Amino acid sequence: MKLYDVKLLTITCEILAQKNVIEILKNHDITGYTTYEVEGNGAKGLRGQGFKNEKNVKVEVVMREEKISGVVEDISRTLFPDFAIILYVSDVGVVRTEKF
Amino acid sequence: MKLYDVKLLTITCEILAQKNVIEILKNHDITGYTTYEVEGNGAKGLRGQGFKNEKNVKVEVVMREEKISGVVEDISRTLFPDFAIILYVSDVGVVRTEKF
Amino acid sequence: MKLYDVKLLTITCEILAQKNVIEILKNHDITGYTTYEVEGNGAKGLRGQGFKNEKNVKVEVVMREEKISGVVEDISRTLFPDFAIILYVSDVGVVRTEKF
Amino acid sequence: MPEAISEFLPIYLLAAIGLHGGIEMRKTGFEEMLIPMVVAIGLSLLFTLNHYQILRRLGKFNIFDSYALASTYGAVGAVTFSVGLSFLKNQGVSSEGYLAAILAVLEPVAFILAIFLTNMAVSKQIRTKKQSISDDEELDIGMKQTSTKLSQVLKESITGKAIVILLGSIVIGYIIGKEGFEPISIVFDELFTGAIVIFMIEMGIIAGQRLEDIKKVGIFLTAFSVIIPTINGIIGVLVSTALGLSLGGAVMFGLLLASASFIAAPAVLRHAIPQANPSLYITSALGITFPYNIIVLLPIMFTISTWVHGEEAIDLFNYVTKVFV
Amino acid sequence: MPEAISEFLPIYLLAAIGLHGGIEMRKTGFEEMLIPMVVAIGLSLLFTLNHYQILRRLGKFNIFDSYALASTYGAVGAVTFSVGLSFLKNQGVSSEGYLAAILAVLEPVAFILAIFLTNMAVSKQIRTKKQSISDDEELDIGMKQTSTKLSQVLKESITGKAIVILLGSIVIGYIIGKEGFEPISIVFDELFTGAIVIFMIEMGIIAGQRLEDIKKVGIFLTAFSVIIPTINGIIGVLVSTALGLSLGGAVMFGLLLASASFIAAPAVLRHAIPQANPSLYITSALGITFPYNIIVLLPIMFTISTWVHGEEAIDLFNYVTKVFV
Amino acid sequence: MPEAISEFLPIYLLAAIGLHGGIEMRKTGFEEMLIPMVVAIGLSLLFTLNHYQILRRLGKFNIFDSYALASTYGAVGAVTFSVGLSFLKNQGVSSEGYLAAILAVLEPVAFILAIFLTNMAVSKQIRTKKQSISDDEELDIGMKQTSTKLSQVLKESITGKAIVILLGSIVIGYIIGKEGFEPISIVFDELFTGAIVIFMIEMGIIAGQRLEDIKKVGIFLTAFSVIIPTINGIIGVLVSTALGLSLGGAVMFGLLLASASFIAAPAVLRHAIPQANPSLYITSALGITFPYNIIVLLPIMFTISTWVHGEEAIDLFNYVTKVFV
Ligand SMILES: Nc1ncnc2c1ncn2[C@@H]1O[C@H](COP(=O)(O)O)[C@@H](O)[C@H]1O
Ligand SMILES: Nc1ncnc2c1ncn2[C@@H]1O[C@H](COP(=O)(O)O)[C@@H](O)[C@H]1O
Ligand SMILES: Nc1ncnc2c1ncn2[C@@H]1O[C@H](COP(=O)(O)O)[C@@H](O)[C@H]1O
Ligand code: NA
Ligand code: NA
Ligand code: NA
Repeated sequence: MKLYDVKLLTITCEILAQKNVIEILKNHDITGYTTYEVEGNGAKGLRGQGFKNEKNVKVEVVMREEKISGVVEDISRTLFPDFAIILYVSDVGVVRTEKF
Repeated sequence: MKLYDVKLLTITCEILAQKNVIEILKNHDITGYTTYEVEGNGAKGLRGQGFKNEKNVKVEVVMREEKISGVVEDISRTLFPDFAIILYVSDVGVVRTEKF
Repeated sequence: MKLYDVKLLTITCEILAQKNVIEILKNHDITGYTTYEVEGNGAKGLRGQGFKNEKNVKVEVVMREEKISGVVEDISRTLFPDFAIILYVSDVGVVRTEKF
Repeated sequence: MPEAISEFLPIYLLAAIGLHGGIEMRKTGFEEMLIPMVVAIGLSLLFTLNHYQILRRLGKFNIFDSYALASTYGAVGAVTFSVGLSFLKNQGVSSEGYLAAILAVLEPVAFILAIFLTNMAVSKQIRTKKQSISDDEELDIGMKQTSTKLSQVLKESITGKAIVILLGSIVIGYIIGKEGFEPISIVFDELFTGAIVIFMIEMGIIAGQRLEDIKKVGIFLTAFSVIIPTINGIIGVLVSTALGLSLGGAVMFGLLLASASFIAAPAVLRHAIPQANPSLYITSALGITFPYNIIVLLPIMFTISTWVHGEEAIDLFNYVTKVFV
Repeated sequence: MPEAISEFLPIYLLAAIGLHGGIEMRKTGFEEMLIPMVVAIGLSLLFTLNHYQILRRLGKFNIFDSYALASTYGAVGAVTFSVGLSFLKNQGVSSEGYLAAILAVLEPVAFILAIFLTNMAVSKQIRTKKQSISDDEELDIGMKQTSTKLSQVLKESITGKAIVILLGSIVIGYIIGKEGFEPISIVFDELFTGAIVIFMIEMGIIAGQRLEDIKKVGIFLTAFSVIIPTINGIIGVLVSTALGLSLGGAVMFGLLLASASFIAAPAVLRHAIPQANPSLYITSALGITFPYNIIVLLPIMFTISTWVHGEEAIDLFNYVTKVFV
Repeated sequence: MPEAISEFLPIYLLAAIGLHGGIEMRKTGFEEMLIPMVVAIGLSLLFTLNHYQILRRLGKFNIFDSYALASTYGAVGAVTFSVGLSFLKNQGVSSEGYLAAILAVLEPVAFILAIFLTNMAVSKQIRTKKQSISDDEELDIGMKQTSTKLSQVLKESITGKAIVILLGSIVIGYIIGKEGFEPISIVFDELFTGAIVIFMIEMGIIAGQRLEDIKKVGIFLTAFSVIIPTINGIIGVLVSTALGLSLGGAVMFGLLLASASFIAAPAVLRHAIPQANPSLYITSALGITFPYNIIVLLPIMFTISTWVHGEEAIDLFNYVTKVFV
């Protein structure tokens, strides 16, 4: 069984920025992603208590290496200044490259 | 402190396939895993709105390298055709290898 | 776009140990982390059904390589004996190292 | 949909249906129930077979989708049943308590038949292949898996949460009777209609999100989702009237047969017939048949039942303004 | 806060408000509503502009925070409105049903104005830059994004969940009337006060967790969060009394104008004016203005309304012990 | 268990208990409460010490498990208390309102004792080691951690959510009185029994999932989980009758002492005595003692209280059919 190298981009941000992130993914022709609500602490303080609007969300995207750079740049440029957000990239292996 | 290399297998699939995944893990003598509900988008469309049955679940398994291949093959063969599902493998380091 | 190498520490433990984990992070001057509730199976049995107190939680921390060792040692020493807990470390790339 | 609603309300509805049913059954006893139940099971099986023929022959669906859809429409829907009860309550009409027991018994019937037949079909295919090619270990495994699956699904659907709650609360209702019900009647009786309204609002929102999917269902299945329940429901009303059920009981009997399953169906079928496309049976049952049944078919069946019971028909115009309350 | 409460209760409150409003409107018709609604919209816009001047000039907040806060206080709060209704009910005083419709219409007004003006300001800046430097593709994109955002936010807030539920239940209430409401009145009427109490307990816990944040809000904004609602609310009571609203109606009208939005505001503003610091407007609206409004301002407005309507004032001392029930 | 139930219902039960207690206390005042409360605290401490001896000496459990179990059974259970209230209500028997305050005060007592004694034991061990080996910085840290933990746990359990809600709603109930309670009585009174039923259904399902665990608990602990509550409960009934409590009050007092904590216990003990095996105390308290208390012990205590109060005993046979409603 052969595994192909691709990238996993993980974005953790305030839930109200989820739409913006997915919009950016769409602009790069990426439609596969996974999301879930999380809580957390960071530069913008403790998040996740209280109302749903004040939660964080994680968005995880498995994608080909060549797309990473554009997506990360767009997110950094448009969302880093105003939103509670972090992102990181890691290496993963998948079976079906045609899916990503 | 020494970290030992093992693998992390992550499966994201429709919640009704969780049982099948865990069954396969069991067939390979793997009983340690972590699961949580997520939402997502993929080839089978947007998932996670509406009823619980229509959510996705992530199953994460830390395991020794030698078991990965068998598990991934079994999942690919039996679940890929009929279910909304993706999986990926990554490298992680652990302290207590005897646990996995 | 340049990505800088840092570490991602993932701790999966019973929810009542979350406070202890975050206390340890604080002792190492780490205030950024992400948490979410999960279910799971391991040496201490199936966890996550029933009352909230019996759930598991994942704590994820992106941090510089040099801090990993101290944090992992503290967790191993104080929490491994009494709690349902596992941890693993992986490599990730980030854009803004100054955040971690 | 907040989990508060999606997970809690179905349990609540089942418990309320069961308690009421049990209390009523205490008054009437079990004997009366027997014939209607046997007839209901028979009709459910018959309808499932009939749906399959229509879907496979006329609709050109594959075997898996055909069986999945056939059983979705042969099965019953507890939410639809709840709405029916609340509709009758509003009309001041009562129904036989044992219908709750029939609901519980009918729940797995159509699925078991469909799963059995699907497995037969698959085994036959495998066997044919096997003979034509040669001995093949994998096929053996395939067949074994197939039959394990059937018994497992059978066991799971019979010990499933819905049936346990429903039968459990029938028993409790039977034991406590009207008097023991008093202190909890506010929760399980007076709140019933309001709870349904809240559930329906949320279901409306979900259905709205699915409008896209409904378009993909196709003209054939859309017609099926409206015509089949109508026929099944009317047969149900007439047959049960012939069996001596009351005006309200005949409406509920018809509604049982008309209803499609949209909560149990995916949970059962996704494991038992994973090859079937779930968006077909969920969308048609939830997006088309459910609203059709409660808005259009329910008052039609009520009118028919009123006729055949020789009582004055309801004022249909007045009804339209009240359907949701 | 358990999701059961945070997600479900706001929906429930909106539905209950809407149903009551609709039922009342059936009695009175639409004509009466027109002038109060136009006046409410006018005042909401006027107040928003006024808040902006105060925050920008006196408070030295930046453009984004100023517009965000201005609209938070120009907008309305459905939870505050609910508490007001339940307060009046306890006092045995009724109010005009169409106020629910005004609540629905006012919901987006202040936001739209603030977003429009923020975008104007941003475009001007961009244009100035552009002229001074040179043609720049990026600025073009910036402007395009800005205007797309406005129309998108407009569309989203008008078709937002809150407004749909509110208007939808007004329509339903109007159709079903008092009689159709009967079977669900236990859920949407009798449980109303209890549901608010539960919601307020949880909100109290959340507010308690924010005590730290409130300290950070600063003296100016703290004063603003108390004085502005007081002025707006009293103006509301007086104007609506002049327009002929009843004692209770004038209190609710005043409360609408006094209330700040803390559920809708973050959802709308975080997308429309992401540069604004959300903890400013959430903390001041939820942590200061909301408790002030219901504990202090509501009985004050009630007293004023009683005076200007020439009826006997409530016993304020007695009120204090009852404010939460 | 849906969060709607697991997180929301305990809060609701505490609030309802507190409100009722506060309203009743308004009638009777505080003086009466003093002696019963002191006696309850004394008995809770005494019982905890006694449990420890039994578990350590006879049961051969280690120090940690012994103290954890001892305090679990020395502490009180709010859910059990709720069921008792609803049982009395069904019997038409009232009880002293201040029992809610005793519930609140008893909540942390047994835990504090057990934690204190565990820490003493650990410190002693550390000190012994230290003397025998040599100075050792780590041991110093160990001791410091131990004593910090005690004060922290003390602070946390006293300011814990349960106690705050319980005392808060006693105060509110006291202030608003019967009249102020009117508009929310539907939520906090009439829905009470129904809410308990729903909670118990879910708890039954959880207990069912634990059947495996119960087998692991062992014969000794199983016997302990039945015999100890019986003794403690009967002592409670007799002592409180001697103190002059009413028929119903004595039952509730006995139930307080008989009950084991299964919601608070894990939250407190997991931090304070992490070395103890949580499945021991959760399973025995929730899986054995809780059902035993409400099904068997409650009617026994009721009967005893009826005897010692010289009134006619309940019809035990009739009770069995009603226990859950
Ligand atoms: N070092 C970190 N490791 C893991 N998650 C983090 C870290 N820093 C921030 N986060 C997450 O990212 C969110 C936004 O971070 P910030 O913008 O720093 O407030 C936080 O609420 C956390 O959920
Ligand atoms: N590229 C991707 N990155 C992350 N998650 C994905 C991706 N593609 C699919 N998924 C997740 O896997 C589920 C099933 O995918 P699919 O079978 O493609 O519908 C989706 O609902 C997503 O939650
Ligand atoms: N091999 C594994 N892979 C992923 N998660 C695991 C694994 N083993 C244990 N876990 C998680 O860690 C928790 C505690 O593990 P344990 O201490 O072994 O009971 C479990 O409840 C699981 O959520
Ligand atoms: Na049917
Ligand atoms: Na306002
Ligand atoms: Na006790």
